[in-house]
Amino acid sequence: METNLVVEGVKFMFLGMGAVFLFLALMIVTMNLMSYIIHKFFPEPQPSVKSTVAPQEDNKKIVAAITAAIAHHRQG
Amino acid sequence: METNLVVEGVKFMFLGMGAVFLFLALMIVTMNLMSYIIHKFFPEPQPSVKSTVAPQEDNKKIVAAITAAIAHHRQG
Amino acid sequence: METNLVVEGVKFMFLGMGAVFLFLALMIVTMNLMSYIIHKFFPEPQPSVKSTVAPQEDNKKIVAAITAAIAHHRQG
Amino acid sequence: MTTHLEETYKAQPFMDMIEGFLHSTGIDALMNPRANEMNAHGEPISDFHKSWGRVIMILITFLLFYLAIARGFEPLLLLPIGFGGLLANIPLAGIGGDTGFLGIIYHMGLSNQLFPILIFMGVGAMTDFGPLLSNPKTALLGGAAQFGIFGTLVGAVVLSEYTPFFDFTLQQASAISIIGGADGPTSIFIATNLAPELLGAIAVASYSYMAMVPIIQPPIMKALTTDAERRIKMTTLRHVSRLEKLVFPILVLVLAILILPDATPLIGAFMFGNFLKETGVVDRLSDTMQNALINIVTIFLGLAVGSKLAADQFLVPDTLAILLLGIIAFSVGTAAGVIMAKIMNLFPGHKVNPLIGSAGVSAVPMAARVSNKVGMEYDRTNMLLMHAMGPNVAGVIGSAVAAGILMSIFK
Amino acid sequence: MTTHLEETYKAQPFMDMIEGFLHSTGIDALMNPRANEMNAHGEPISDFHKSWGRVIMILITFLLFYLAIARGFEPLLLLPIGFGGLLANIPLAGIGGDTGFLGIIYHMGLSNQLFPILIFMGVGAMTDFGPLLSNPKTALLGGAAQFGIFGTLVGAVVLSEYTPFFDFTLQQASAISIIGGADGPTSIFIATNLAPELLGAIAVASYSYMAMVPIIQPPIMKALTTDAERRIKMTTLRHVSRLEKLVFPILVLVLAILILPDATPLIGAFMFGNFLKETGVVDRLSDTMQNALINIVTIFLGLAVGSKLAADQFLVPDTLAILLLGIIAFSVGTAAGVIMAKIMNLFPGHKVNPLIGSAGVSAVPMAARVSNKVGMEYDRTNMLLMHAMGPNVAGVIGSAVAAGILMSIFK
Amino acid sequence: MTTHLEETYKAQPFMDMIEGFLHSTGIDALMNPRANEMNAHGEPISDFHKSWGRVIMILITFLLFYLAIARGFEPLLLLPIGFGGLLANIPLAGIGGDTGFLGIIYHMGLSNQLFPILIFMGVGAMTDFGPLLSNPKTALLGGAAQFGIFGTLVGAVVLSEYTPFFDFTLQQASAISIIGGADGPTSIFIATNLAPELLGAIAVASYSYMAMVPIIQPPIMKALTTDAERRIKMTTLRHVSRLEKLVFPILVLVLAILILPDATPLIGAFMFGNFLKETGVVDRLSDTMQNALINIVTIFLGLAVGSKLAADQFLVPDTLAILLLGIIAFSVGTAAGVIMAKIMNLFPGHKVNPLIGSAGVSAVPMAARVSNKVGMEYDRTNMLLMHAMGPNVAGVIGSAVAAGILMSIFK
Ligand code: NA
Ligand code: NA
Ligand code: NA
Repeated sequence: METNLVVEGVKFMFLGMGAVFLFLALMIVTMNLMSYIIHKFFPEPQPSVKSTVAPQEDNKKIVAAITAAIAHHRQG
Repeated sequence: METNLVVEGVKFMFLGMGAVFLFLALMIVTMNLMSYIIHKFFPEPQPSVKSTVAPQEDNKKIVAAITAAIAHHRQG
Repeated sequence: METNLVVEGVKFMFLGMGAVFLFLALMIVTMNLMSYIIHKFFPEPQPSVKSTVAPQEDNKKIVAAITAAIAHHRQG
Repeated sequence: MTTHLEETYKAQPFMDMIEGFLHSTGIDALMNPRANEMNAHGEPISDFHKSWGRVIMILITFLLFYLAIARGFEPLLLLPIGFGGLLANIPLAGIGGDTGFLGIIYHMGLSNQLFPILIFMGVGAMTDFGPLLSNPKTALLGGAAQFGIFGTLVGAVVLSEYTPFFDFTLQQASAISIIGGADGPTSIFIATNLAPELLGAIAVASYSYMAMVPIIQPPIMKALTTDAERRIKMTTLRHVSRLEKLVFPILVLVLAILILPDATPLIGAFMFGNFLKETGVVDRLSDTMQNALINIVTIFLGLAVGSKLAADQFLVPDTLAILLLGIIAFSVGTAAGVIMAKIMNLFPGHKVNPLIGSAGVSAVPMAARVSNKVGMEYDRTNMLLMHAMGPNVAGVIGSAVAAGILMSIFK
Repeated sequence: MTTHLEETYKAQPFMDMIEGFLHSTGIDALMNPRANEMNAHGEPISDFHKSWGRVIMILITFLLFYLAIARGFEPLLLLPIGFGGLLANIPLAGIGGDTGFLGIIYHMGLSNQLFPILIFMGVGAMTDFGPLLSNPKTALLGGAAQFGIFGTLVGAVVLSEYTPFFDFTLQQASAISIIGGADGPTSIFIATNLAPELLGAIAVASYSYMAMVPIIQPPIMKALTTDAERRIKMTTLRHVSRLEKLVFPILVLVLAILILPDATPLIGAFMFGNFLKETGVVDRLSDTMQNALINIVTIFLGLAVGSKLAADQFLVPDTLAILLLGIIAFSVGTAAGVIMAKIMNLFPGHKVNPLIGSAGVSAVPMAARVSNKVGMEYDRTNMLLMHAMGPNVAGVIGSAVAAGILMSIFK
Repeated sequence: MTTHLEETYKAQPFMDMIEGFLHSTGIDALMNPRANEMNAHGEPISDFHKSWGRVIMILITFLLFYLAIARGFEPLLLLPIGFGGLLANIPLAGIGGDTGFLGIIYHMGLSNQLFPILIFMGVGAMTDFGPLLSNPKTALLGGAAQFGIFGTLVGAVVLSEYTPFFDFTLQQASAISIIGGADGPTSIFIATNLAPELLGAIAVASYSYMAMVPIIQPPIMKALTTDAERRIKMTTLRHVSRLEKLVFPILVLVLAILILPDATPLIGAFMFGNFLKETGVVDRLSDTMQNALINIVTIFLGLAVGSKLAADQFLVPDTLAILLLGIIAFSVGTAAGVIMAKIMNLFPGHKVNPLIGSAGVSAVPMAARVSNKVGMEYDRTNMLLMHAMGPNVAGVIGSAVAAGILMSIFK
């Protein structure tokens, strides 16, 4: 019996898109569940807003300056 | 018939040096041609001499300082 | 004849610990000898205590600052 | 004294040596195709593929160089692939053959599919699933875009069945359609598995079209959306905790284990890289994956793929079909992503800007940037970039799932 | 037109395809173990090892992740090993088999023992023999701690001879006992040589116990020492010249050549890395050994070792015995090192603080840090860290010698 | 319980075990050569090569270490080669054999010539063709210096034909003479191809003489030039545009394709690295080629070449002949370059300082520095460095062409 390629391709399409959506739908459900559990039972400690922020900011500026300098150096 | 190695070696020498010079001579001709074409049809835009040079120089000094510091750090 | 594993294991133990100590003892002897020869015949030149120390210290501080900044950058 | 020599070298007059030298030049080999020259697989090649075919291929690699350098077409991949193609088309040298260095690299890591797996690890270590985690439903856009794959598969079999020019097997049609996944390593992985004879054309099409995303996608996006839709503002993304990012790669891998084990080589490698990065405790390994390792493998992968650009394999009608089907795949995937967003907006809840639907094809991060750029054409304050990264990375997962399905069908 | 297709793909009704898809899911494979599924070596596996065994193993790899990330258990090795184990236990995918990527990596560098050798080069390039050179006699502590190896070997054969549960060969007992060497690459090198079927369990035990050194060692150290002994202050270390550090690796290698050539692959690789670093003239090579090269090899080694965590190989009674014997080995080695220090103090000369004896097991640099920490509990001014580094690195040499002995016995 | 053991291990009295241990020491093996010990190729070795030969070879590797560290003789290559040689001469350990790690590395990338190709890529990425492009005719100097190769080839066959001591085949003579190319990877590539049995000696000679360029060349340069010639000032180099540098590697490769396909593996790899660098759009790949990749390959290449320093292969009269011919090759090449410059000055046009002729041997960048240094001895304001870089890099191309000719002759 001759196989009709087009029919096969259409079957693949339904099977494939079905599996992709099945997978992603399950992923969405479980990741929502995961996020819920994590926020409920393992909440992230609030980053304390302290005076340490200022020096960190300074550090970041230094890092940015260094990074820029190095990037410039590489290109130059 | 016995092969005379020395004769063979001399043949190799002429063939080899001939090929090397043929190759390099062709390379010289074509690279001159290439340079001519590029300068004629694809000239490099003149780098504009602007005030941006100063900050760049500063950056370079910073980079040099950092590089030296890091190099020092590695050896130390 | 049946091999007694335990007896074999004990033999391995004596052989093994003997070889380990033999090796390390020889290592200790030869490294002492080596150190003696090197200090006697190839002494390290005394590092001269010069004013260059101060700038080096400065460099080290810069390096430390940069290193800290980069480490911070990586984690951040 | 010269006995062992005579067996391996036969002395000859100097004029014969010069003639031999002239006969060993590339010009001569291109002008007078050797009757006994075989391709990398030891099969005979047509005279055209030994002469003008090679010249044409070399010019095509120059075109790839031009596109990569002057137009910024995925140079990281297209330059090594192009150079590999240039080397593979040199007559007499056999660089692409089993003992040539391209052939050695090919057998070291491409014929066994190790290189795309390692690339996937590095890409995983560079990926941030934060945007997807903060808006999970956008994953559906990354699913819809896979219609680019399966729609094209149907197109390919239609071409084979109803035109006399093409005759693709289902395996070949599947390998071609994966171009619609817009994901280089996945394309190479599947092509090597299902249709290695088409690898060169598929890889070149895949990377070229990924580079052309800014040209291909905007007209389709604009044609399928209204002005109002393009101006939809999406809500700010919520903060995602470190633990969520850490658990997510394991979660996806476990899903793949349960539902589609055939996708786990790809998804597992990707999530390995991502997981190592997110742990934050093995930065030296994740840095190496993202730099030294992925760079080395990219060079090798590119050269090895390039070895499949030999004239006798690339200058065939199939290549034109692959290029045609590839652009169809990209277009269909783009359209499907946009339409899916519009369908999602029929349901209650926060509205989705359909312009981020096109990012579902993956082509990370180019497609997300295109979403952002087109969005800003209509409202300069509407930043879609991070919103588009969600479907963008979901598109990678979606393509890997699609690849797994194809692998499982033909196993 | 479809002739060459029919040979490889058989058309079937859509319902059958869906059934086929469901049959190809991991859930199905875990629920209904396939009769014809074989392990990575082509041998049959029990149904338990195909179903719940895999689930248990996957949970065990999650435990490894937790220990590595939250508890800091040697994450550089345990994360790749754990992930390799996770991938190796996926049903139907065959990632750990000969054509799966874990199997390919395994045969690329683990079955031939290249990876542990390369790791050893990198570790050598990171090692500073200065503390040992400034106080050579502390090397004896690194020798005594090897009693952990040979004592455990006796324990393993006793278990085999006098209990009905275990039946280790001498080769297996030797491979297990090398865990007492507290040195990962050495353990992997020997296990691959003498008992590759136990590699997974030995590697996991080795790295886990190395990570647990801060828990295992202090009670033993305290139990065997008096308060006065713990407060012994050691004299300041003398300065070591560059030339001494340069000659030392060659000296040790020459000794190994003369006395125990079977140890020279390990000692040679280690000293190669150390020598390159100490020359100071090839920093780019030694930097690469300490970074890009060791990182790449660590990723590959970890994944390859992980492939030996397949349920049918790991979920066997032998694994429990290995874990039990491993902790005995660490404890015995620790005790032997401490006792050796006390014995040395019976002789005239500078006294040795017995707390540095425990560092002789190696587990560089963790064990030395433990010595320092315990010492400071009793006298905050007593810095033992550098003093403990001497026996610590001597322990690496000692383990390599012990490994050489075992290799020579079974050659 | 011990059945499967008895097959692989035979219990014996403790005294026999100690005797066995003593019998397994390196001292014993060196004193009493084993009758059944074979070399890395499974061939029998003379007793001398098993005993004193090994001791002598180990001392020779120490000499290499000394030269590399204290005298700066190409340490990047000579240290790994030397250490590989040290490991390859250890009795009983078989590190250089097929299952030893040196042997594994050798078969991984040297026997198939992959390593020298990868090194060439990295060197290409480090090369700047600017000086050559700004003064193309200096390429002829890089051609003349290849007379060092072909003159030495004649010398080698004369030695074979007219002295009773040597009996080199034409292949061997060619492999030896390529030392005159003063280019490490090319020498290794050709030696592995034409005379792998001479690889160790050729590689050591090649790198040693490259390191000795500052000693070998100046007397020859001075003897062949007049004071006036040495003071010739060359015109300032013109600016070379980015596009010229970008097109040049492709131009040279196309020439090689048309004229000498057999040279394209070497020239292609070199130009691949150079082209990637000059595009400026794939810096991460070219950085990796110049650092992580070339460093890793250098370590492996060095160790693998070192495995050919086993006593039975190196301590043979041929090695002396190779060392002798190698220095002749360097000297002849140097002289030919200088004389070529003088010949060029007979023609009208800008004069060439003959001191840059010696740089044509390649040995990049050492030979160019020597030109500069000798020039400044006579006129401190005469900076020849950049002028000498032209012939220097042309010498690399010239050697690759010469290598291609030799490959084509013996194909
Ligand atoms: Na995709
Ligand atoms: Na140890
Ligand atoms: Na040269």
